[in-house]
Amino acid sequence: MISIKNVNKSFGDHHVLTDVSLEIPKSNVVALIGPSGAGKSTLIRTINALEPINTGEIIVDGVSIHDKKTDINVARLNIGFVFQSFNLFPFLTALENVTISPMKVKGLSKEVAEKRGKELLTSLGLGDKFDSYPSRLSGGQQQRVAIARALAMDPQVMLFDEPTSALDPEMVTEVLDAIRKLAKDGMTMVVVTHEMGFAKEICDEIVFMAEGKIVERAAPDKFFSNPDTKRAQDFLSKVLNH
Amino acid sequence: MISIKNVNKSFGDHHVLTDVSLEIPKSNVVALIGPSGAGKSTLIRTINALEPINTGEIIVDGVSIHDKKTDINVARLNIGFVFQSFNLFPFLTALENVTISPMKVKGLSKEVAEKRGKELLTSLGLGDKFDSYPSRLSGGQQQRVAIARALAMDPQVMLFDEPTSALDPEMVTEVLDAIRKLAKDGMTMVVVTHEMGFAKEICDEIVFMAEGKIVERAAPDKFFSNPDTKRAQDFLSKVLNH
Amino acid sequence: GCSNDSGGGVSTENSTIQKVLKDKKLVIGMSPGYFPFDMKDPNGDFVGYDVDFANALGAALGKDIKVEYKQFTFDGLIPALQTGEVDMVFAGMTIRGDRALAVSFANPYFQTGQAVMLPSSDTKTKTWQELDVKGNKIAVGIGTTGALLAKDVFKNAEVLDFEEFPSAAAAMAQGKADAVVYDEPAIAVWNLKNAGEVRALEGLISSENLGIAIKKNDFETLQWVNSFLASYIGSPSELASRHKWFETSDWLTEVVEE
Amino acid sequence: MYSYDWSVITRNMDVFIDGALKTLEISALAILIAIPIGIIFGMGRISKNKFFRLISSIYVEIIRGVPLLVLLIWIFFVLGQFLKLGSYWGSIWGLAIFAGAFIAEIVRSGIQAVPKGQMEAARSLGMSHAKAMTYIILPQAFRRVLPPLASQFIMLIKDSSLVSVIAATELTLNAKNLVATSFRSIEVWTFVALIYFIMTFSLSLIIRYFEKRLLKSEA
Amino acid sequence: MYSYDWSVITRNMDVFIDGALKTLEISALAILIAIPIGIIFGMGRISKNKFFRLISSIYVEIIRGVPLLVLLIWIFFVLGQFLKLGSYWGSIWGLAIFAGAFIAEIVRSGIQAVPKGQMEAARSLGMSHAKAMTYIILPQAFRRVLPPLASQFIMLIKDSSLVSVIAATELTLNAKNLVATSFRSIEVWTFVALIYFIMTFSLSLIIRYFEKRLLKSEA
Ligand SMILES: Nc1ncnc2c1ncn2[C@@H]1O[C@H](COP(=O)(O)OP(=O)(O)OP(=O)(O)O)[C@@H](O)[C@H]1O
Ligand SMILES: Nc1ncnc2c1ncn2[C@@H]1O[C@H](COP(=O)(O)OP(=O)(O)OP(=O)(O)O)[C@@H](O)[C@H]1O
Ligand SMILES: [Mg+2]
Ligand SMILES: [Mg+2]
Repeated sequence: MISIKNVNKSFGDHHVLTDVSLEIPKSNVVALIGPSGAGKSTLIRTINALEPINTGEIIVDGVSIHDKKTDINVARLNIGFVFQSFNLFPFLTALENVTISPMKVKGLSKEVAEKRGKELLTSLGLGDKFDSYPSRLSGGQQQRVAIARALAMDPQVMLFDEPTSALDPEMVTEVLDAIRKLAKDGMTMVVVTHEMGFAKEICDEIVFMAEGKIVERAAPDKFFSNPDTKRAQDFLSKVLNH
Repeated sequence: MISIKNVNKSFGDHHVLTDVSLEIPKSNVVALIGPSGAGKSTLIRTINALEPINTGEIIVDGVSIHDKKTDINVARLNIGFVFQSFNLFPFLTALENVTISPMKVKGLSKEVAEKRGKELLTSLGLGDKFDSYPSRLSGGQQQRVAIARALAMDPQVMLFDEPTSALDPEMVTEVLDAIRKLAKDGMTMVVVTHEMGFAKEICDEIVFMAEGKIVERAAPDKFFSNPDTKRAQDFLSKVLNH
Repeated sequence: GCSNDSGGGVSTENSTIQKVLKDKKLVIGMSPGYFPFDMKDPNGDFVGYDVDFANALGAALGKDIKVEYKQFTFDGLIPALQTGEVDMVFAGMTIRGDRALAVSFANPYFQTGQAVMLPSSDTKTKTWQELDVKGNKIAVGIGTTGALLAKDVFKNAEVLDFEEFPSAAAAMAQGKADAVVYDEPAIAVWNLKNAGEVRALEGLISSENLGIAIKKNDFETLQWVNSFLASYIGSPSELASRHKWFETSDWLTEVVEE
Repeated sequence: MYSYDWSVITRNMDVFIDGALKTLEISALAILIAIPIGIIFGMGRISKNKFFRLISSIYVEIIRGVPLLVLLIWIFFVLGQFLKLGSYWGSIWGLAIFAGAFIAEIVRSGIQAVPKGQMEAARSLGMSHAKAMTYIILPQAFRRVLPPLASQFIMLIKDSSLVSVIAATELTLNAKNLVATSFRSIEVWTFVALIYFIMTFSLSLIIRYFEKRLLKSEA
Repeated sequence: MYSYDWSVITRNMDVFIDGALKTLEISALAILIAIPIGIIFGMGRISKNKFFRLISSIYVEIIRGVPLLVLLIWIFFVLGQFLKLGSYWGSIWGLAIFAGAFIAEIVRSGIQAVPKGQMEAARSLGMSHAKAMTYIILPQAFRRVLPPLASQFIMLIKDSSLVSVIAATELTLNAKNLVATSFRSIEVWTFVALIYFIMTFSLSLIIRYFEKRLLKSEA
């Protein structure tokens, strides 16, 4: 479903992604973990071309994302993206946040868009928040609206960049539960996360990055019990040992 | 050492602390935990009078903190405070951050203050960062400088308000280690934290707050295995169950 | 140089007269504050000897011609004429060679000169030459002949350019200037109004002719204004106007706030 | 010494009122023209089109680099050569061109103050740059722009005092004329300062009130 | 039609240069007086002393509510009754009092822009409010205040064009006089606009350069 081939990316002099390659089959869930500055955000953002790349190729559902001939606005319909800081539209209600893109991009009628939007919000436990503005919602609720907003475009792939890092601890569960459900439904997903228990539980594969490179790829059990690389061992010892 | 008696506090109409009482003996370490908005920050900030109170009394090392006759600037010398967002002075180097208050408040000479400052920074693993500005330090390093800065006043009591919440996960350990060491040395401490494992390990007592009240106080083992209140059970199930 | 429009045949196409007749509107540029020629009464209406004159001139062009007045600071009048903001300038403007390079003047309609006004507290000064000492300040209206003359003759005293005569006179009243150089009739009126506070120095520094300014080399208009001027000066209405503004002070109560 | 006579104010109240109304009228017309100018050039400053960006920068920098007094005189006497503007429209256009440059900067920074994540979120949902601008960025920029725009209008009321130099009738010119005939400079100028203060201060109180309400409604 | 003669510029270059220097001189003196005024009243606006706060607010609000033109005339003709100021010092004080109110706001917002946590951290270390201000807040406010202060100086250069109305010699008055004798309004005013633009624009380039260096050194 997602095929990343020899991607290189730098900000000016600063090489941030070095020759990154990764295949993610349909319905697979991949956790992207690694220390701060490793390039996790940069990599996941190149998948829907929020970040341009220098060399290499990224193919999602058969479409070469960074090809100049690709209409990126069409390609992105297939790729949902959830940000660490939610990035809800603050002047729109929860429901409007979810319906604006189906209406303005896909040209759905208001009725159709709202019907689907309400379904999505309800399924994410926000059945009573249709008309709430983001500022009236807790962080966990905001992030679930953001997930609904991405799902409203019916993407084949969902990308999450630290979806729970900006949340108060007791709200982490509700967001992780939403992602869990998507995994169960067979959504193809890439999740940047620091929630190791969660990664272990729902992912098909752990991809460990450091300094712009993929250092280790492994099944979750293997990775958390017995990582191959010293770099991953160090990282895990720091993160798990509080 | 710290004695909080019937403290009430409101922001306008909003009652934030309701009749809070708490005794913390010398060398005890107390973890303050609870959901967002419970009043944890407000309570810990009243202990060194960063936040005024409406009624009640707080006595630290025999001094009534909110008494008008108390010179708060003197009382605060006894109470170190570490903020979630570090609040280092950005225009001063790490060493200058640590020495400015001993020099300007206690009137220590530059030599004496720097000698002590260097000791403290070195003991916190920052022996090579004396001349670094905060913007050049990682979050974990910044927070350790902030701890050194507070310790430089030789306080009897240390207060921590979510000292690791603003940190990248792999930097949490280094800050927790620093706090651990203080606990070992017998410092009296109050720590607001969401690091449950850490709280369980080093604290003498867990204080669970919700909606401005202390809902439960217990020894760590008891609290995490078998909390008395429904409120605490709910909270723990959300926070521990990722 | 003005090579484009100097010499050449007399064109009447662009003449101001033709334009006025076509638009049924004559726009006069004026700088109120120049007593008793150009003033604005408390209602905002333009009054004075020049206004009577311009109204008569407008009436001579046709009953249906509307005469409109526009206010400028004195130094803005010639630029306004040059850019066509106004058709003629009636502003007690002194005919000078340098100005005549920029605009054309009709024949003189009034003779006057520059006088010196002093605060009455200054009882010593007898001639303007005594004022020309270092540290003295002479207030003038910017761009007026008084200003040009003062900068010419005062070698040691400092000349202060105010926007118009009343500001200059007010500055002197407050001790910010030691004297004002301005047209004699204006000083005479100010003297009337503020008797006891100011006095005029005897005698004039210069004598000058005032003229109506029109667009440069607009010969048709020039010709016509000169002809009108010849008929107006000395006519009963002109004599009445002259009497009212120069020989009585009754109008002061109409024009000047008491 | 000077003896005060405040009756000059009461007797000529109509002169002051007329002047103040004219001041408001000129300022209002000027801002109505200045706002579209400001929007066009403000968007130009951050446009992807190099030429449009250059033109917009030149306009903004030049106008902001020249005193309004000089600009007004220049527009009136230099531009006036080619366009017959007259005092009234000359002053309105002069003020509008001047304020337009400042509004352009307000618009630019209003757009830039919308967090980057908003554009990214909109784009990630498949919106084109233009759609994201229209449906997501501009509605948010609009709210940010309103308060500084209102302050700009207050500035304009004060700046309009300068059009007295190009003979446009308003409060300051009326005051000058009244001083010229009444010789009561102290009384007249004190009262004129008071009128300006009342106009601008009451407006700024109104703005602050609405700003507070806006802030509340967003919280 | 008007025929251009740009030689009026070259022939009178000394008039322009003198005027520009006088403009810079007046602006520089005015800002030197305005800065202490602004610091005092800016700190007053956030002082705990109610009376000081009230006085500071009145000063700032009134001055910001009145057009500079009116303020200059008022200071010259009304205040001038009691103080013998003259055109030169009258215009410098007028500009300084005017700019002082704006600088007060710059100082106030510079202090308020220092994050609240800085004061809290300083107080938690036992510093008194005064010590925290002196050693922690003001050094940080100072860096924030410099760029807007520099912009205020640029504003002052432009605003100084207004002192021509109270007969203070500077670039605009020199230009008016030159127009009055040469009648070359287009050439003179175009060139004057250019001089102002060069003065202000080159200054703003210098400021931007230093701002960038400041930003870099903080990163
Ligand atoms: N817009 C940018 N301009 C310049 N450098 C950037 C930019 N974005 C990221 N970087 C740099 O690229 C590197 C990788 O950043 P990235 O955000 O991808 O890391 P990350 O693995 O997501 O870290 P974190 O866990 O802190 O989010 C870092 O060194 C960062 O400073
Ligand atoms: N300065 C303030 N003004 C008004 N309300 C405040 C202020 N500070 C805190 N509050 C309110 O007081 C309540 C308690 O806040 P507090 O910050 O103490 O909670 P907390 O337990 O520390 O939560 P968190 O885990 O999110 O830090 C909240 O409802 C908050 O909105
Ligand atoms: Mg990241
Ligand atoms: Mg808190």
